[in-house]
Amino acid sequence: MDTAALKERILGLVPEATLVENKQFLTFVIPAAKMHDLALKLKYEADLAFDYLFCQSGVDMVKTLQVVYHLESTTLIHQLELKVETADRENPVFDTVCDIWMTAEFHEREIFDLMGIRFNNHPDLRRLFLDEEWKGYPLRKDYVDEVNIVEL
Amino acid sequence: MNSFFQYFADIFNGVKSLLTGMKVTGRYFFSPWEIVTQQYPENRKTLKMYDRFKGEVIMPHTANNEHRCTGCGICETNCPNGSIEIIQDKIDMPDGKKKRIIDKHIYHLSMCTFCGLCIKTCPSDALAWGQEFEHAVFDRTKLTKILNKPGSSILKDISE
Amino acid sequence: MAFSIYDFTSFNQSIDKLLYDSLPPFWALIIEMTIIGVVFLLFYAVVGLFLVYAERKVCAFMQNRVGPNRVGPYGIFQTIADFIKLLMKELIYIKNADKLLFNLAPFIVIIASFMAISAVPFAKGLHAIDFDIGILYVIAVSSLGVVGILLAGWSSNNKYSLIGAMRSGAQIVSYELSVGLSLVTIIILAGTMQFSAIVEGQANGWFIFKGHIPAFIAFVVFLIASTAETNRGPFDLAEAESELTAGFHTEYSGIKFAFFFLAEYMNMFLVASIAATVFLGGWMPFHVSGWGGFNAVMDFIPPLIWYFGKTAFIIFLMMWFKWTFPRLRIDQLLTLEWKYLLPINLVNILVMAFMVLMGWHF
Amino acid sequence: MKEVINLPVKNIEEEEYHINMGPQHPSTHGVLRLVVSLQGEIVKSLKPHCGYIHRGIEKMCEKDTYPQIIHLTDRMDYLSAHINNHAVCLLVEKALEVEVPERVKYIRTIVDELNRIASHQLWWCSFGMDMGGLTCFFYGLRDREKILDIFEESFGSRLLHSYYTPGGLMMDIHPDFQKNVKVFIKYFRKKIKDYDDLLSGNVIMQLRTKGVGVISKEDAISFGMTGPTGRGSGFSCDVRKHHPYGVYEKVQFNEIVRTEGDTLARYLNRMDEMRESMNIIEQLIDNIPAGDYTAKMKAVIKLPAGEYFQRVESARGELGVYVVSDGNKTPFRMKFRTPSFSNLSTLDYVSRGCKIADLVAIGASMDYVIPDIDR
Repeated sequence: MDTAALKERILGLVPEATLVENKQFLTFVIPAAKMHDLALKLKYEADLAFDYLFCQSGVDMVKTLQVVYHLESTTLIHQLELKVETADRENPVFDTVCDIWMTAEFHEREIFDLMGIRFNNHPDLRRLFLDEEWKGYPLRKDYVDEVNIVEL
Repeated sequence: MNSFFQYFADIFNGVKSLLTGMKVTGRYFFSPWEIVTQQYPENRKTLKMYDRFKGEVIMPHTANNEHRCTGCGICETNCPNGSIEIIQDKIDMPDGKKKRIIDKHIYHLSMCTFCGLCIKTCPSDALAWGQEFEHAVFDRTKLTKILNKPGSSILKDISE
Repeated sequence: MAFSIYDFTSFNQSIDKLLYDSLPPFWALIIEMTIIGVVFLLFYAVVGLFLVYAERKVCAFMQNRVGPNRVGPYGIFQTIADFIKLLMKELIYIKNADKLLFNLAPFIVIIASFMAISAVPFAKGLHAIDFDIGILYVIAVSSLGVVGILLAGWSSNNKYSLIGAMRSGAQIVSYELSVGLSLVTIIILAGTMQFSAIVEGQANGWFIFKGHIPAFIAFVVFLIASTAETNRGPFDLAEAESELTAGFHTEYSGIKFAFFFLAEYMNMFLVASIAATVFLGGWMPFHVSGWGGFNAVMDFIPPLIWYFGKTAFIIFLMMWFKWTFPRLRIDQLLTLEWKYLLPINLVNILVMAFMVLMGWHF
Repeated sequence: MKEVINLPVKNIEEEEYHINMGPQHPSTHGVLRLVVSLQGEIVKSLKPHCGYIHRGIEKMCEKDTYPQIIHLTDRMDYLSAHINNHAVCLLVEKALEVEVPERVKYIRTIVDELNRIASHQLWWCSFGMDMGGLTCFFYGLRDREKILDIFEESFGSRLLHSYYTPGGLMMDIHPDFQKNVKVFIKYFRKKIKDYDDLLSGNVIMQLRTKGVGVISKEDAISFGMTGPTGRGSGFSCDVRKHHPYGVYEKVQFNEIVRTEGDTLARYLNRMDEMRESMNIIEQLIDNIPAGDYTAKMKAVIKLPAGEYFQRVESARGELGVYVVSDGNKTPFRMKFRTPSFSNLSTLDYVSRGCKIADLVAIGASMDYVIPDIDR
């Protein structure tokens, strides 16, 4: 499916989605509540068939916290980038997509570990890299590193 | 009956594949001239590193104890892990102006990741790679080196 | 016969006579036992050290390396240095280990191999005990070693050790059958279980030639099964360093580890010498019937050289296996035994018995 | 959004026999810890514990300029350092819309493929060693040494090169580079036969790997298994084919896909990839165009604000670099999608019901590099 058709298709599924300027991929910001439903449709509807989540990243945009999904269809060869955002920095929560793309299980654990974003219905949401006792989420912009290990 | 023959075919093929493997190791066992290991401390005399080998960062000096470093500090800013520290000095020029020169070019070998950005970005090509690779020392402070030799001065054509 | 100059019988008997003449029988026996014990201990140490060195050199050459080359010329003192290091190392006691069994295990392993070696004839008249049932004795005693391995795995209170020990138990129980049955094949051919008689029976041709096809099959089966029984080569599941770190001897250190290490090499030497004795004629020179001159030349080579040469050849084969093949999985290991080696072996015994009955051997 | 609180998942059931494989274990290829629950020899479930060498490369990137980031990417998947460098360089060039000289593209492609061969050689060594054949280890390292010598001659270092820079290369290739590469390929074509004789055809190896650790194509895609690992399951995921970079468009090469999805397929895929890489190099090595070894770049590289994504085919699979830039000389957020990370996430799923020995074989066939997982 080409970009224009894909754009129409996504907007048909989620009218609230807002298009984001991006040279490389077609990018949408999706309301967090709609993300899981959309993900299901993206994977299982035959003309979309986004079966490959090739990257999932958490981004701290200072005002908001984002999770970025990079999707590709291995059969139809088209890509899509989706974002969900929340302004709640204290307790950011999204729905998991690891029941749809199994690779998300580890990616979401990593995002939880380093960004502090929680995922509903995740089977095993624990810290992945850091200790369970670790305070704070290092990749957040407001993370204070007392030892200042990065600059050392 | 088919599986009966399959049984013997399996044995035959299995043994054959094992013998092929043994042929390889056996061949190497009886060809000691193919040994590739080097006898390191013994071959120290003949061991020559490649010209481009990144052993450590050095500052080449001429016979008159002159180097090319202006002390601009570009290498310091470009170093990703702070292994270069520049201590600058100001001297009075004959025409009354103050001129910035290098006092100490401190290089922390222990922190260096050999990325080569200092050498690449140096505007006056003052730094180069040295071929020394035996860096093991008993005291960590010995890994902090001052690259400009004591009493050295900047080459004439660079300073102008 | 020409090689009677190499006969140790009269030499041994003269010592025996001397001792019994000058001392009361009890003390004579004690002294004889002590002499034999000391001789074997020394032999044991020398062979162990040599085998470790040989293994390291063999594998090095197979892997395009030089191997040990620092301690002494060509590194020949490397294993001695290693041994001294192991002697001086601290023995680490495991907190929740079963102390008695933990300490006992290495001794059981090493005693088992020690006992088995006593029945092996090194040359004519040169063996500690010449049992009537030598082969049966060796099979019985050498399988005691697994008790030590099981104890080591159990008492270390380490999960890797336990898995290693269990694997080893399953492995040795099954491969013991093949070792036994392949030897039975030759017993049928030789008609005796006495080692000296078996060797004498090969004066006009080794059993591997005399018994041609079935004997060769029995030899191959014995080689595979005995490699498995010594926990070596592709069958080193009990140690399996990439899976179980070091298997049953993970928790052992210092001299106790050295015992396991030495026992492995001694077991290898033991099975190699049994294979050499039973299949390749032991200390018996290579004879071709009818070639009188050739046989006479062969007779001048001392039996000890024949014996050690054959043993070394088989040890080399086992090292070659070890350094070529990847390791089997436990279920494949048992499949190999129960599905391939055991049926082949049983059929082989029948064929051999039939052949002996019909007189089809040489 | 309201949080749904799940009850904590019980870590490992009490009655199961669980062993810690790692952090120090010969077969985890680094400091990875696998908590394996066993029933006898059979693996019931497995929990990877990562992070023993997590260095926070993504965080460090946020204070480094783009040329400085290159040397950090070396240290992610240290066995395919050039390819990691390539990803960041391509990303910066794409963002700045810089056209690099043809010569650079050719050299980068050749060096990438050499690096891929070197990486697969080391994988072959460690695969053989995990299977219990220690001799493989030495043969593989012996041949890898030849590539490392070529690297050392040209780039000055053997493992962590930092050879690519945004816009080009650090320095031109050594004058002997082409000659040495041709010598190496001739040499290695001979030696790879030894690899097949020693391990590939071996009946024990075939038994150990055939039908072990099978993963279906759907699951492989869902888990994001890429590289030779994913292509062993029939997932056609070669970035060099689907999203070409460098001069991969100009060379003839096959994407190696097998559909069995077992350990043997993953093994054979890598063996074939080494041959395919040699084919690629042979097509390019004589045709390196003359020219400059770097494009004209500004002294301070600032990416225009926006987000960029670059995918390359690393030796282990698809390496993705995601950058959010705010127009500064340092990235605002840099994320590496590393192949080993995704491949590791399948390990629990794949190895259930296998034996411990199979787990080691599967792990070896996945070829994960721990710094690549931990970053």
